[in-house]
Amino acid sequence: MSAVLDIVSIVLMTLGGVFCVIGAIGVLRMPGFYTRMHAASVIDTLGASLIILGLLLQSGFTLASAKLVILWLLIFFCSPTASHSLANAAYSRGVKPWEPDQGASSSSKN
Amino acid sequence: MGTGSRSVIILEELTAVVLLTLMGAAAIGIARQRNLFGVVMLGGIYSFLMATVLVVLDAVDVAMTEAAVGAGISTVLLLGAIHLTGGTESKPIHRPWLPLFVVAVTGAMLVYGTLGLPAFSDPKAPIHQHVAPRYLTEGPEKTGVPNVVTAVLASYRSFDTLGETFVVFTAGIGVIALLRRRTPRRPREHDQEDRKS
Amino acid sequence: MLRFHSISVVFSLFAFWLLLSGYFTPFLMTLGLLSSVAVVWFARRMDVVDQEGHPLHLGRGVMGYWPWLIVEIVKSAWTVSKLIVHPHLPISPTMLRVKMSQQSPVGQVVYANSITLTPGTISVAIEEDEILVHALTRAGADDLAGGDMDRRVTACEARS
Amino acid sequence: MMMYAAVIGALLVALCLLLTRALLGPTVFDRALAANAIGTLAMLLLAIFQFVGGRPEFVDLALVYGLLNVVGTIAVQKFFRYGDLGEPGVADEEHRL
Repeated sequence: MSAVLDIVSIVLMTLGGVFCVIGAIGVLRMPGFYTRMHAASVIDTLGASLIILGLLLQSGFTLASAKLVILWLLIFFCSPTASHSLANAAYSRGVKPWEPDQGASSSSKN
Repeated sequence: MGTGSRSVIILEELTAVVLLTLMGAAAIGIARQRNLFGVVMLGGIYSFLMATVLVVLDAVDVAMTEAAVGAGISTVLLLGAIHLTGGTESKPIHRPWLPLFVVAVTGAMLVYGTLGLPAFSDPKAPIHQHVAPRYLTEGPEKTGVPNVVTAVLASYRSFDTLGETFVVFTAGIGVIALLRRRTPRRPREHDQEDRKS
Repeated sequence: MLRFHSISVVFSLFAFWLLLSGYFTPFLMTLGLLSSVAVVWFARRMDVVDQEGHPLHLGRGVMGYWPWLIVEIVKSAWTVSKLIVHPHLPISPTMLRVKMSQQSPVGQVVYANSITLTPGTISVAIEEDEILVHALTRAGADDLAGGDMDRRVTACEARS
Repeated sequence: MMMYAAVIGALLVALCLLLTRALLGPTVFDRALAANAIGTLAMLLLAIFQFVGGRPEFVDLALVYGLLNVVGTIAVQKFFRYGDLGEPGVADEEHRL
Protein backbone atom coordinates (compact mmCIF):
# COMPACT_ATOMS: atom_id res chain seq x y z
CA MET A 1 0.00 0.00 0.00
CA SER A 2 2.69 2.43 1.01
CA ALA A 3 4.75 1.54 -2.06
CA VAL A 4 1.79 2.36 -4.33
CA LEU A 5 1.28 5.63 -2.46
CA ASP A 6 4.97 6.43 -2.87
CA ILE A 7 4.85 5.82 -6.62
CA VAL A 8 1.71 7.90 -7.06
CA SER A 9 3.24 10.75 -5.10
CA ILE A 10 6.50 10.58 -7.07
CA VAL A 11 4.54 10.70 -10.32
CA LEU A 12 2.44 13.64 -9.12
CA MET A 13 5.46 15.61 -7.91
CA THR A 14 7.46 14.94 -11.06
CA LEU A 15 4.50 16.04 -13.17
CA GLY A 16 4.25 19.17 -11.06
CA GLY A 17 7.95 19.80 -11.60
CA VAL A 18 7.49 19.33 -15.35
CA PHE A 19 4.67 21.87 -15.38
CA CYS A 20 6.86 24.30 -13.40
CA VAL A 21 9.58 23.93 -16.03
CA ILE A 22 7.04 24.41 -18.83
CA GLY A 23 5.74 27.55 -17.16
CA ALA A 24 9.28 28.85 -16.74
CA ILE A 25 10.03 28.11 -20.41
CA GLY A 26 6.89 30.04 -21.26
CA VAL A 27 7.96 33.00 -19.15
CA LEU A 28 11.26 33.01 -21.00
CA ARG A 29 9.85 32.36 -24.45
CA MET A 30 6.62 34.32 -24.69
CA PRO A 31 6.74 37.70 -26.39
CA GLY A 32 5.36 40.63 -24.44
CA PHE A 33 4.55 41.12 -20.80
CA TYR A 34 0.92 39.94 -20.64
CA THR A 35 1.56 36.73 -22.52
CA ARG A 36 4.34 35.92 -20.05
CA MET A 37 1.86 36.30 -17.21
CA HIS A 38 -0.24 33.47 -18.67
CA ALA A 39 2.78 31.21 -18.62
CA ALA A 40 3.57 32.15 -15.01
CA SER A 41 0.05 31.24 -13.93
CA VAL A 42 0.69 27.66 -15.08
CA ILE A 43 3.38 27.48 -12.37
CA ASP A 44 1.10 28.97 -9.75
CA THR A 45 -1.82 26.68 -10.44
CA LEU A 46 -1.02 23.29 -11.92
CA GLY A 47 2.66 23.04 -10.97
CA ALA A 48 2.22 24.07 -7.35
CA SER A 49 -0.97 22.04 -6.89
CA LEU A 50 0.51 18.81 -8.20
CA ILE A 51 3.63 19.13 -6.04
CA ILE A 52 1.62 19.92 -2.92
CA LEU A 53 -0.71 16.99 -3.70
CA GLY A 54 2.31 14.72 -3.97
CA LEU A 55 3.66 15.95 -0.64
CA LEU A 56 0.21 15.47 0.91
CA LEU A 57 0.28 11.80 -0.04
CA GLN A 58 3.69 11.56 1.64
CA SER A 59 2.71 13.24 4.87
CA GLY A 60 -0.45 11.25 5.49
CA PHE A 61 -2.93 12.55 8.04
CA THR A 62 -0.84 14.80 10.29
CA LEU A 63 -0.43 18.43 11.25
CA ALA A 64 1.96 18.78 8.30
CA SER A 65 -0.78 17.86 5.85
CA ALA A 66 -3.07 20.50 7.36
CA LYS A 67 -0.29 23.02 6.83
CA LEU A 68 0.13 21.86 3.25
CA VAL A 69 -3.59 22.37 2.63
CA ILE A 70 -3.32 25.89 4.07
CA LEU A 71 -0.31 26.48 1.81
CA TRP A 72 -2.35 25.37 -1.18
CA LEU A 73 -5.24 27.62 -0.18
CA LEU A 74 -2.80 30.50 0.23
CA ILE A 75 -1.49 30.00 -3.29
CA PHE A 76 -5.00 29.77 -4.67
CA PHE A 77 -6.26 32.88 -2.92
CA CYS A 78 -3.21 35.08 -3.22
CA SER A 79 -1.68 34.30 -6.60
CA PRO A 80 -4.61 35.71 -8.62
CA THR A 81 -4.59 38.81 -6.44
CA ALA A 82 -0.90 39.32 -7.06
CA SER A 83 -1.23 38.62 -10.81
CA HIS A 84 -4.18 40.96 -11.16
CA SER A 85 -2.42 43.78 -9.36
CA LEU A 86 0.67 43.21 -11.50
CA ALA A 87 -1.36 43.29 -14.72
CA ASN A 88 -3.31 46.28 -13.51
CA ALA A 89 -0.17 48.20 -12.63
CA ALA A 90 1.38 47.40 -16.01
CA TYR A 91 -1.83 48.43 -17.80
CA SER A 92 -2.12 51.69 -15.91
CA ARG A 93 1.53 52.42 -16.70
CA GLY A 94 0.78 51.97 -20.38
CA VAL A 95 2.48 48.65 -21.14
CA LYS A 96 1.02 47.72 -24.52
CA PRO A 97 -0.08 44.15 -25.20
CA TRP A 98 2.03 42.36 -27.77
CA GLU A 99 0.44 41.78 -31.16
CA PRO A 100 1.62 39.34 -33.81
CA ASP A 101 2.31 41.93 -36.51
CA GLN A 102 3.96 44.44 -34.20
CA GLY A 103 7.24 42.59 -33.83
CA ALA A 104 9.02 41.37 -30.77
CA SER A 105 9.15 44.67 -28.95
CA SER A 106 6.76 45.22 -26.10
CA SER A 107 8.88 47.46 -23.97
CA SER A 108 7.63 50.74 -22.70
CA LYS A 109 8.57 53.17 -20.04
CA ASN A 110 9.27 51.52 -16.75
CA MET B 1 20.61 17.10 8.61
CA GLY B 2 22.87 14.57 10.26
CA THR B 3 20.32 11.77 10.28
CA GLY B 4 20.07 11.58 6.50
CA SER B 5 21.79 9.05 4.33
CA ARG B 6 24.63 9.79 1.93
CA SER B 7 22.31 10.47 -1.02
CA VAL B 8 20.42 13.12 0.91
CA ILE B 9 23.65 14.92 1.66
CA ILE B 10 24.66 14.84 -2.01
CA LEU B 11 21.23 16.13 -3.01
CA GLU B 12 21.46 18.96 -0.51
CA GLU B 13 24.97 19.94 -1.51
CA LEU B 14 24.04 19.94 -5.19
CA THR B 15 21.00 22.11 -4.52
CA ALA B 16 23.04 24.51 -2.40
CA VAL B 17 25.67 24.82 -5.14
CA VAL B 18 23.06 25.51 -7.84
CA LEU B 19 21.29 28.06 -5.66
CA LEU B 20 24.55 29.78 -4.77
CA THR B 21 25.43 30.00 -8.47
CA LEU B 22 22.06 31.56 -9.18
CA MET B 23 22.68 34.00 -6.33
CA GLY B 24 25.98 34.93 -7.93
CA ALA B 25 24.20 35.57 -11.23
CA ALA B 26 21.59 37.69 -9.45
CA ALA B 27 24.33 39.67 -7.68
CA ILE B 28 26.12 40.39 -10.98
CA GLY B 29 22.78 41.45 -12.42
CA ILE B 30 22.26 43.81 -9.49
CA ALA B 31 25.71 45.30 -9.96
CA ARG B 32 25.17 45.88 -13.69
CA GLN B 33 21.65 47.23 -13.36
CA ARG B 34 21.22 51.00 -13.64
CA ASN B 35 17.46 51.02 -13.11
CA LEU B 36 16.92 50.99 -9.35
CA PHE B 37 13.49 49.34 -9.57
CA GLY B 38 15.18 46.46 -11.32
CA VAL B 39 17.75 46.40 -8.52
CA VAL B 40 15.00 46.14 -5.89
CA MET B 41 13.34 43.30 -7.79
CA LEU B 42 16.59 41.39 -8.23
CA GLY B 43 17.38 42.02 -4.57
CA GLY B 44 14.10 40.37 -3.63
CA ILE B 45 14.99 37.39 -5.80
CA TYR B 46 18.42 37.24 -4.15
CA SER B 47 16.81 37.13 -0.72
CA PHE B 48 14.43 34.35 -1.71
CA LEU B 49 17.34 32.28 -3.03
CA MET B 50 19.41 33.05 0.10
CA ALA B 51 16.59 31.93 2.39
CA THR B 52 16.23 28.71 0.40
CA VAL B 53 19.97 28.06 0.77
CA LEU B 54 19.66 28.60 4.52
CA VAL B 55 16.84 26.08 4.71
CA VAL B 56 18.90 23.59 2.75
CA LEU B 57 21.69 24.16 5.30
CA ASP B 58 19.10 23.49 8.03
CA ALA B 59 19.14 26.97 9.56
CA VAL B 60 15.37 27.33 9.62
CA ASP B 61 15.14 30.32 11.96
CA VAL B 62 17.76 32.32 10.05
CA ALA B 63 15.92 31.52 6.83
CA MET B 64 12.73 32.85 8.35
CA THR B 65 14.47 36.09 9.29
CA GLU B 66 16.08 36.39 5.86
CA ALA B 67 12.75 35.90 4.11
CA ALA B 68 10.96 38.37 6.37
CA VAL B 69 13.65 41.06 6.35
CA GLY B 70 15.31 40.57 2.97
CA ALA B 71 12.39 39.77 0.73
CA GLY B 72 9.58 41.40 2.69
CA ILE B 73 10.51 44.52 4.60
CA SER B 74 13.55 45.73 2.69
CA THR B 75 11.74 45.57 -0.67
CA VAL B 76 9.07 47.86 0.71
CA LEU B 77 11.57 50.17 2.41
CA LEU B 78 13.77 50.43 -0.68
CA LEU B 79 10.74 51.30 -2.81
CA GLY B 80 9.88 54.02 -0.33
CA ALA B 81 13.45 55.30 -0.50
CA ILE B 82 13.36 55.28 -4.33
CA HIS B 83 10.19 57.32 -4.20
CA LEU B 84 12.05 59.99 -2.23
CA THR B 85 15.15 59.97 -4.39
CA GLY B 86 15.10 58.83 -8.00
CA GLY B 87 14.61 55.80 -10.17
CA THR B 88 17.96 55.53 -11.92
CA GLU B 89 21.51 55.28 -10.70
CA SER B 90 23.84 57.90 -12.13
CA LYS B 91 26.98 56.74 -13.87
CA PRO B 92 30.02 56.76 -11.58
CA ILE B 93 32.49 59.53 -12.35
CA HIS B 94 35.55 57.31 -12.40
CA ARG B 95 36.04 53.58 -12.68
CA PRO B 96 35.54 51.92 -9.29
CA TRP B 97 38.84 50.03 -9.29
CA LEU B 98 39.83 50.95 -5.72
CA PRO B 99 36.52 49.83 -4.16
CA LEU B 100 36.74 46.63 -6.20
CA PHE B 101 40.24 46.03 -4.85
CA VAL B 102 39.14 46.65 -1.23
CA VAL B 103 36.14 44.37 -1.62
CA ALA B 104 38.22 41.62 -3.26
CA VAL B 105 40.87 41.74 -0.52
CA THR B 106 38.24 41.72 2.24
CA GLY B 107 36.46 38.81 0.61
CA ALA B 108 39.69 36.87 0.23
CA MET B 109 40.52 37.48 3.90
CA LEU B 110 37.08 36.27 4.96
CA VAL B 111 37.44 33.13 2.87
CA TYR B 112 40.91 32.61 4.38
CA GLY B 113 39.34 33.01 7.81
CA THR B 114 36.82 30.27 7.18
CA LEU B 115 39.67 27.83 6.47
CA GLY B 116 40.47 27.84 10.18
CA LEU B 117 36.91 27.00 11.18
CA PRO B 118 35.85 23.43 11.98
CA ALA B 119 34.08 21.61 9.13
CA PHE B 120 30.39 22.28 8.56
CA SER B 121 28.20 20.30 11.01
CA ASP B 122 31.25 18.67 12.60
CA PRO B 123 30.04 17.18 15.90
CA LYS B 124 33.46 17.74 17.52
CA ALA B 125 33.43 21.48 16.83
CA PRO B 126 33.82 23.62 19.97
CA ILE B 127 30.41 25.19 19.50
CA HIS B 128 28.77 21.80 19.95
CA GLN B 129 30.77 21.01 23.11
CA HIS B 130 30.00 23.80 25.57
CA VAL B 131 26.60 25.35 26.06
CA ALA B 132 24.70 23.91 23.11
CA PRO B 133 24.18 20.45 24.67
CA ARG B 134 23.11 22.09 27.91
CA TYR B 135 20.53 24.23 26.15
CA LEU B 136 19.26 21.23 24.24
CA THR B 137 18.99 18.85 27.21
CA GLU B 138 18.09 21.16 30.06
CA GLY B 139 16.35 23.97 28.20
CA PRO B 140 12.83 22.59 28.04
CA GLU B 141 12.69 21.62 31.74
CA LYS B 142 14.41 24.71 33.10
CA THR B 143 12.51 27.29 31.10
CA GLY B 144 9.25 25.52 30.35
CA VAL B 145 9.39 26.71 26.73
CA PRO B 146 8.91 23.87 24.25
CA ASN B 147 10.90 25.42 21.41
CA VAL B 148 14.67 25.53 21.97
CA VAL B 149 15.25 28.63 19.85
CA THR B 150 12.53 30.49 21.71
CA ALA B 151 13.92 29.22 25.02
CA VAL B 152 17.36 30.60 24.22
CA LEU B 153 16.10 33.90 22.84
CA ALA B 154 13.37 34.65 25.34
CA SER B 155 14.69 33.03 28.48
CA TYR B 156 18.48 32.52 28.55
CA ARG B 157 19.18 35.70 26.62
CA SER B 158 16.03 37.63 27.38
CA PHE B 159 17.80 40.89 28.29
CA ASP B 160 19.81 40.66 25.10
CA THR B 161 16.60 40.16 23.13
CA LEU B 162 14.95 43.04 24.96
CA GLY B 163 17.80 45.32 23.93
CA GLU B 164 17.61 44.07 20.37
CA THR B 165 13.90 44.74 20.29
CA PHE B 166 14.53 48.30 21.45
CA VAL B 167 17.10 48.77 18.72
CA VAL B 168 14.80 47.39 16.04
CA PHE B 169 11.88 49.45 17.32
CA THR B 170 13.95 52.62 17.29
CA ALA B 171 15.22 51.84 13.82
CA GLY B 172 11.65 51.27 12.65
CA ILE B 173 10.54 54.62 14.03
CA GLY B 174 13.52 56.27 12.35
CA VAL B 175 12.71 54.68 9.00
CA ILE B 176 9.05 55.64 9.21
CA ALA B 177 10.03 59.19 10.11
CA LEU B 178 12.36 59.35 7.11
CA LEU B 179 10.13 57.71 4.52
CA ARG B 180 6.84 59.22 5.58
CA ARG B 181 5.34 61.34 2.84
CA ARG B 182 2.62 63.95 2.52
CA THR B 183 3.48 65.46 5.86
CA PRO B 184 2.75 69.16 5.94
CA ARG B 185 6.07 69.86 7.64
CA ARG B 186 8.28 68.69 4.78
CA PRO B 187 8.25 71.84 2.60
CA ARG B 188 9.39 73.93 5.57
CA GLU B 189 12.27 71.58 6.24
CA HIS B 190 13.37 71.99 2.65
CA ASP B 191 13.23 75.74 3.03
CA GLN B 192 15.39 75.61 6.12
CA GLU B 193 17.91 73.43 4.35
CA ASP B 194 17.99 75.84 1.44
CA ARG B 195 18.59 78.78 3.71
CA LYS B 196 21.35 76.97 5.53
CA SER B 197 23.21 75.91 2.45
CA MET C 1 -22.85 42.02 13.31
CA LEU C 2 -19.36 43.40 13.74
CA ARG C 3 -19.15 41.79 17.18
CA PHE C 4 -20.05 38.41 15.70
CA HIS C 5 -17.44 38.97 13.04
CA SER C 6 -14.75 39.78 15.56
CA ILE C 7 -15.48 36.57 17.44
CA SER C 8 -15.25 34.51 14.27
CA VAL C 9 -11.98 36.23 13.38
CA VAL C 10 -10.63 35.35 16.85
CA PHE C 11 -11.55 31.74 16.26
CA SER C 12 -9.95 31.57 12.82
CA LEU C 13 -6.79 33.18 14.17
CA PHE C 14 -6.70 30.76 17.07
CA ALA C 15 -7.18 27.82 14.71
CA PHE C 16 -4.28 29.16 12.61
CA TRP C 17 -2.16 29.53 15.75
CA LEU C 18 -2.86 25.92 16.76
CA LEU C 19 -2.00 24.79 13.25
CA LEU C 20 1.33 26.56 13.22
CA SER C 21 2.41 25.79 16.78
CA GLY C 22 1.16 22.24 17.18
CA TYR C 23 1.27 22.53 20.98
CA PHE C 24 -1.81 21.40 22.82
CA THR C 25 -0.90 22.01 26.47
CA PRO C 26 -3.45 24.15 28.36
CA PHE C 27 -0.97 26.91 29.31
CA LEU C 28 0.32 27.47 25.77
CA MET C 29 -3.18 27.24 24.30
CA THR C 30 -4.32 29.95 26.71
CA LEU C 31 -1.44 32.14 25.58
CA GLY C 32 -2.37 31.53 21.95
CA LEU C 33 -6.00 32.41 22.58
CA LEU C 34 -4.97 35.55 24.44
CA SER C 35 -2.73 36.65 21.59
CA SER C 36 -5.49 36.10 19.02
CA VAL C 37 -7.87 38.16 21.14
CA ALA C 38 -5.23 40.87 21.47
CA VAL C 39 -4.67 40.95 17.71
CA VAL C 40 -8.39 41.32 17.00
CA TRP C 41 -8.68 43.98 19.69
CA PHE C 42 -5.86 45.96 18.11
CA ALA C 43 -7.38 45.46 14.68
CA ARG C 44 -10.74 46.76 15.88
CA ARG C 45 -9.09 49.79 17.41
CA MET C 46 -7.36 50.36 14.08
CA ASP C 47 -10.72 49.87 12.35
CA VAL C 48 -9.51 47.20 9.94
CA VAL C 49 -11.99 44.43 10.80
CA ASP C 50 -14.65 44.40 8.15
CA GLN C 51 -17.03 42.13 6.32
CA GLU C 52 -14.92 41.98 3.17
CA GLY C 53 -11.78 40.64 4.79
CA HIS C 54 -13.65 37.77 6.30
CA PRO C 55 -16.53 36.81 4.00
CA LEU C 56 -18.30 34.21 6.11
CA HIS C 57 -21.54 34.58 4.20
CA LEU C 58 -20.07 33.14 1.01
CA GLY C 59 -19.21 29.79 2.60
CA ARG C 60 -21.89 27.48 1.25
CA GLY C 61 -22.18 28.77 -2.29
CA VAL C 62 -18.45 28.58 -2.94
CA MET C 63 -18.26 24.89 -2.06
CA GLY C 64 -20.26 23.96 -5.15
CA TYR C 65 -18.30 26.32 -7.39
CA TRP C 66 -14.79 25.18 -6.51
CA PRO C 67 -14.76 21.68 -8.06
CA TRP C 68 -15.92 23.13 -11.37
CA LEU C 69 -13.29 25.85 -11.18
CA ILE C 70 -10.52 23.35 -10.45
CA VAL C 71 -11.47 21.21 -13.44
CA GLU C 72 -11.55 24.36 -15.56
CA ILE C 73 -8.08 25.41 -14.29
CA VAL C 74 -6.57 22.02 -15.08
CA LYS C 75 -8.06 22.04 -18.58
CA SER C 76 -6.83 25.52 -19.45
CA ALA C 77 -3.42 24.96 -17.83
CA TRP C 78 -3.03 21.95 -20.10
CA THR C 79 -3.98 24.05 -23.13
CA VAL C 80 -1.51 26.78 -22.20
CA SER C 81 1.26 24.25 -21.58
CA LYS C 82 0.71 22.77 -25.02
CA LEU C 83 0.94 26.26 -26.52
CA ILE C 84 4.20 26.94 -24.68
CA VAL C 85 5.98 23.83 -25.89
CA HIS C 86 4.62 24.18 -29.42
CA PRO C 87 7.56 25.04 -31.70
CA HIS C 88 5.74 27.87 -33.49
CA LEU C 89 4.12 29.39 -30.39
CA PRO C 90 0.64 29.70 -31.98
CA ILE C 91 -0.74 32.43 -29.75
CA SER C 92 -3.22 35.16 -30.69
CA PRO C 93 -3.40 37.51 -27.72
CA THR C 94 -6.56 39.56 -27.44
CA MET C 95 -7.97 42.15 -25.09
CA LEU C 96 -11.69 41.94 -24.49
CA ARG C 97 -14.32 43.33 -22.18
CA VAL C 98 -16.53 40.90 -20.27
CA LYS C 99 -19.81 41.81 -18.63
CA MET C 100 -20.19 41.01 -14.93
CA SER C 101 -23.65 40.09 -13.69
CA GLN C 102 -22.67 39.91 -10.01
CA GLN C 103 -24.20 42.40 -7.62
CA SER C 104 -21.90 42.41 -4.60
CA PRO C 105 -18.23 43.47 -4.66
CA VAL C 106 -17.26 40.09 -3.20
CA GLY C 107 -19.00 38.28 -6.06
CA GLN C 108 -17.20 40.48 -8.58
CA VAL C 109 -13.88 39.77 -6.89
CA VAL C 110 -14.60 36.03 -7.01
CA TYR C 111 -15.33 36.30 -10.74
CA ALA C 112 -12.29 38.43 -11.53
CA ASN C 113 -10.03 36.18 -9.48
CA SER C 114 -11.43 33.08 -11.17
CA ILE C 115 -10.60 34.62 -14.53
CA THR C 116 -7.05 35.35 -13.38
CA LEU C 117 -6.60 31.96 -11.76
CA THR C 118 -7.45 30.19 -15.00
CA PRO C 119 -4.28 30.14 -17.08
CA GLY C 120 -4.78 31.81 -20.44
CA THR C 121 -6.95 34.65 -19.17
CA ILE C 122 -6.05 37.53 -16.86
CA SER C 123 -8.32 40.25 -15.57
CA VAL C 124 -6.42 43.46 -16.16
CA ALA C 125 -8.81 46.16 -14.97
CA ILE C 126 -12.32 46.51 -13.62
CA GLU C 127 -14.51 49.28 -15.03
CA GLU C 128 -18.06 49.70 -13.72
CA ASP C 129 -19.67 46.34 -14.53
CA GLU C 130 -17.11 45.15 -17.06
CA ILE C 131 -13.79 43.41 -16.69
CA LEU C 132 -10.97 44.10 -19.11
CA VAL C 133 -9.47 40.69 -19.81
CA HIS C 134 -6.30 39.74 -21.62
CA ALA C 135 -6.57 36.31 -23.23
CA LEU C 136 -3.70 34.31 -24.64
CA THR C 137 -5.68 32.90 -27.56
CA ARG C 138 -8.76 33.89 -29.52
CA ALA C 139 -10.37 30.57 -28.53
CA GLY C 140 -9.88 31.26 -24.82
CA ALA C 141 -11.39 34.71 -25.27
CA ASP C 142 -14.44 33.25 -27.02
CA ASP C 143 -14.81 30.69 -24.23
CA LEU C 144 -14.90 33.42 -21.63
CA ALA C 145 -17.24 35.61 -23.66
CA GLY C 146 -19.68 32.68 -23.68
CA GLY C 147 -20.36 33.61 -20.06
CA ASP C 148 -20.44 30.16 -18.47
CA MET C 149 -18.15 31.19 -15.60
CA ASP C 150 -20.08 34.40 -15.06
CA ARG C 151 -23.36 32.48 -14.69
CA ARG C 152 -21.82 30.03 -12.23
CA VAL C 153 -20.34 32.74 -10.02
CA THR C 154 -23.67 34.60 -9.98
CA ALA C 155 -25.45 31.37 -9.10
CA CYS C 156 -23.05 30.71 -6.24
CA GLU C 157 -23.52 34.28 -5.05
CA ALA C 158 -27.29 33.83 -5.09
CA ARG C 159 -27.17 30.52 -3.26
CA SER C 160 -25.26 31.85 -0.29
CA MET D 1 14.74 9.83 -0.22
CA MET D 2 16.06 10.07 -3.77
CA MET D 3 12.46 10.20 -4.92
CA TYR D 4 12.56 13.93 -4.38
CA ALA D 5 15.59 14.35 -6.62
CA ALA D 6 13.58 14.61 -9.86
CA VAL D 7 11.22 17.31 -8.63
CA ILE D 8 14.04 19.27 -6.96
CA GLY D 9 16.01 19.15 -10.20
CA ALA D 10 12.98 20.35 -12.18
CA LEU D 11 12.42 23.22 -9.77
CA LEU D 12 16.07 24.25 -9.99
CA VAL D 13 15.90 24.27 -13.80
CA ALA D 14 12.75 26.39 -13.63
CA LEU D 15 14.53 28.74 -11.20
CA CYS D 16 17.39 29.18 -13.67
CA LEU D 17 14.97 30.02 -16.51
CA LEU D 18 13.03 32.50 -14.42
CA LEU D 19 16.21 34.17 -13.21
CA THR D 20 17.22 34.59 -16.85
CA ARG D 21 13.95 36.37 -17.50
CA ALA D 22 14.49 38.55 -14.43
CA LEU D 23 17.95 39.50 -15.65
CA LEU D 24 16.78 40.14 -19.22
CA GLY D 25 13.86 42.36 -18.31
CA PRO D 26 13.01 44.30 -20.43
CA THR D 27 10.38 46.12 -18.35
CA VAL D 28 10.36 46.27 -14.60
CA PHE D 29 7.06 44.38 -14.64
CA ASP D 30 8.75 41.41 -16.29
CA ARG D 31 11.23 41.39 -13.43
CA ALA D 32 8.46 41.62 -10.87
CA LEU D 33 6.65 38.75 -12.57
CA ALA D 34 9.79 36.63 -12.49
CA ALA D 35 10.38 37.56 -8.84
CA ASN D 36 6.86 36.50 -7.94
CA ALA D 37 7.23 33.19 -9.77
CA ILE D 38 10.62 32.60 -8.13
CA GLY D 39 8.96 33.22 -4.77
CA THR D 40 6.38 30.54 -5.55
CA LEU D 41 9.07 28.09 -6.64
CA ALA D 42 11.18 28.84 -3.55
CA MET D 43 8.11 28.14 -1.44
CA LEU D 44 7.63 24.76 -3.08
CA LEU D 45 11.34 24.00 -2.74
CA LEU D 46 11.18 24.81 0.97
CA ALA D 47 8.18 22.56 1.49
CA ILE D 48 9.95 19.71 -0.30
CA PHE D 49 13.16 20.20 1.67
CA GLN D 50 11.31 19.92 4.95
CA PHE D 51 10.24 16.48 3.74
CA VAL D 52 13.73 15.55 2.57
CA GLY D 53 15.06 16.43 6.01
CA GLY D 54 12.36 14.31 7.59
CA ARG D 55 10.72 17.14 9.52
CA PRO D 56 7.51 17.83 7.62
CA GLU D 57 6.05 19.84 10.49
CA PHE D 58 8.24 22.79 9.50
CA VAL D 59 6.15 23.48 6.40
CA ASP D 60 4.92 26.66 8.09
CA LEU D 61 8.15 28.28 6.99
CA ALA D 62 6.90 27.91 3.43
CA LEU D 63 3.63 29.47 4.54
CA VAL D 64 5.39 32.54 5.91
CA TYR D 65 7.30 32.70 2.66
CA GLY D 66 4.14 32.66 0.61
CA LEU D 67 2.62 35.46 2.65
CA LEU D 68 5.76 37.58 2.26
CA ASN D 69 5.83 36.93 -1.45
CA VAL D 70 2.32 38.29 -1.81
CA VAL D 71 3.03 41.28 0.43
CA GLY D 72 6.13 42.12 -1.61
CA THR D 73 4.36 41.80 -4.95
CA ILE D 74 1.39 43.87 -3.84
CA ALA D 75 3.70 46.55 -2.45
CA VAL D 76 5.62 46.73 -5.73
CA GLN D 77 2.41 46.90 -7.74
CA LYS D 78 0.88 49.51 -5.51
CA PHE D 79 4.00 51.57 -5.91
CA PHE D 80 3.85 51.43 -9.69
CA ARG D 81 0.12 51.94 -9.81
CA TYR D 82 0.08 55.02 -7.63
CA GLY D 83 3.75 56.00 -7.51
CA ASP D 84 3.52 55.72 -3.77
CA LEU D 85 3.18 53.08 -1.08
CA GLY D 86 0.43 55.18 0.41
CA GLU D 87 -1.11 55.24 3.81
CA PRO D 88 -4.59 53.82 4.14
CA GLY D 89 -7.19 56.50 4.49
CA VAL D 90 -5.08 59.27 3.01
CA ALA D 91 -5.84 58.80 -0.67
CA ASP D 92 -9.29 57.44 -1.51
CA GLU D 93 -8.21 56.04 -4.86
CA GLU D 94 -6.19 53.36 -3.08
CA HIS D 95 -9.31 51.51 -2.05
CA ARG D 96 -10.00 50.59 -5.63
CA LEU D 97 -7.10 48.20 -5.88
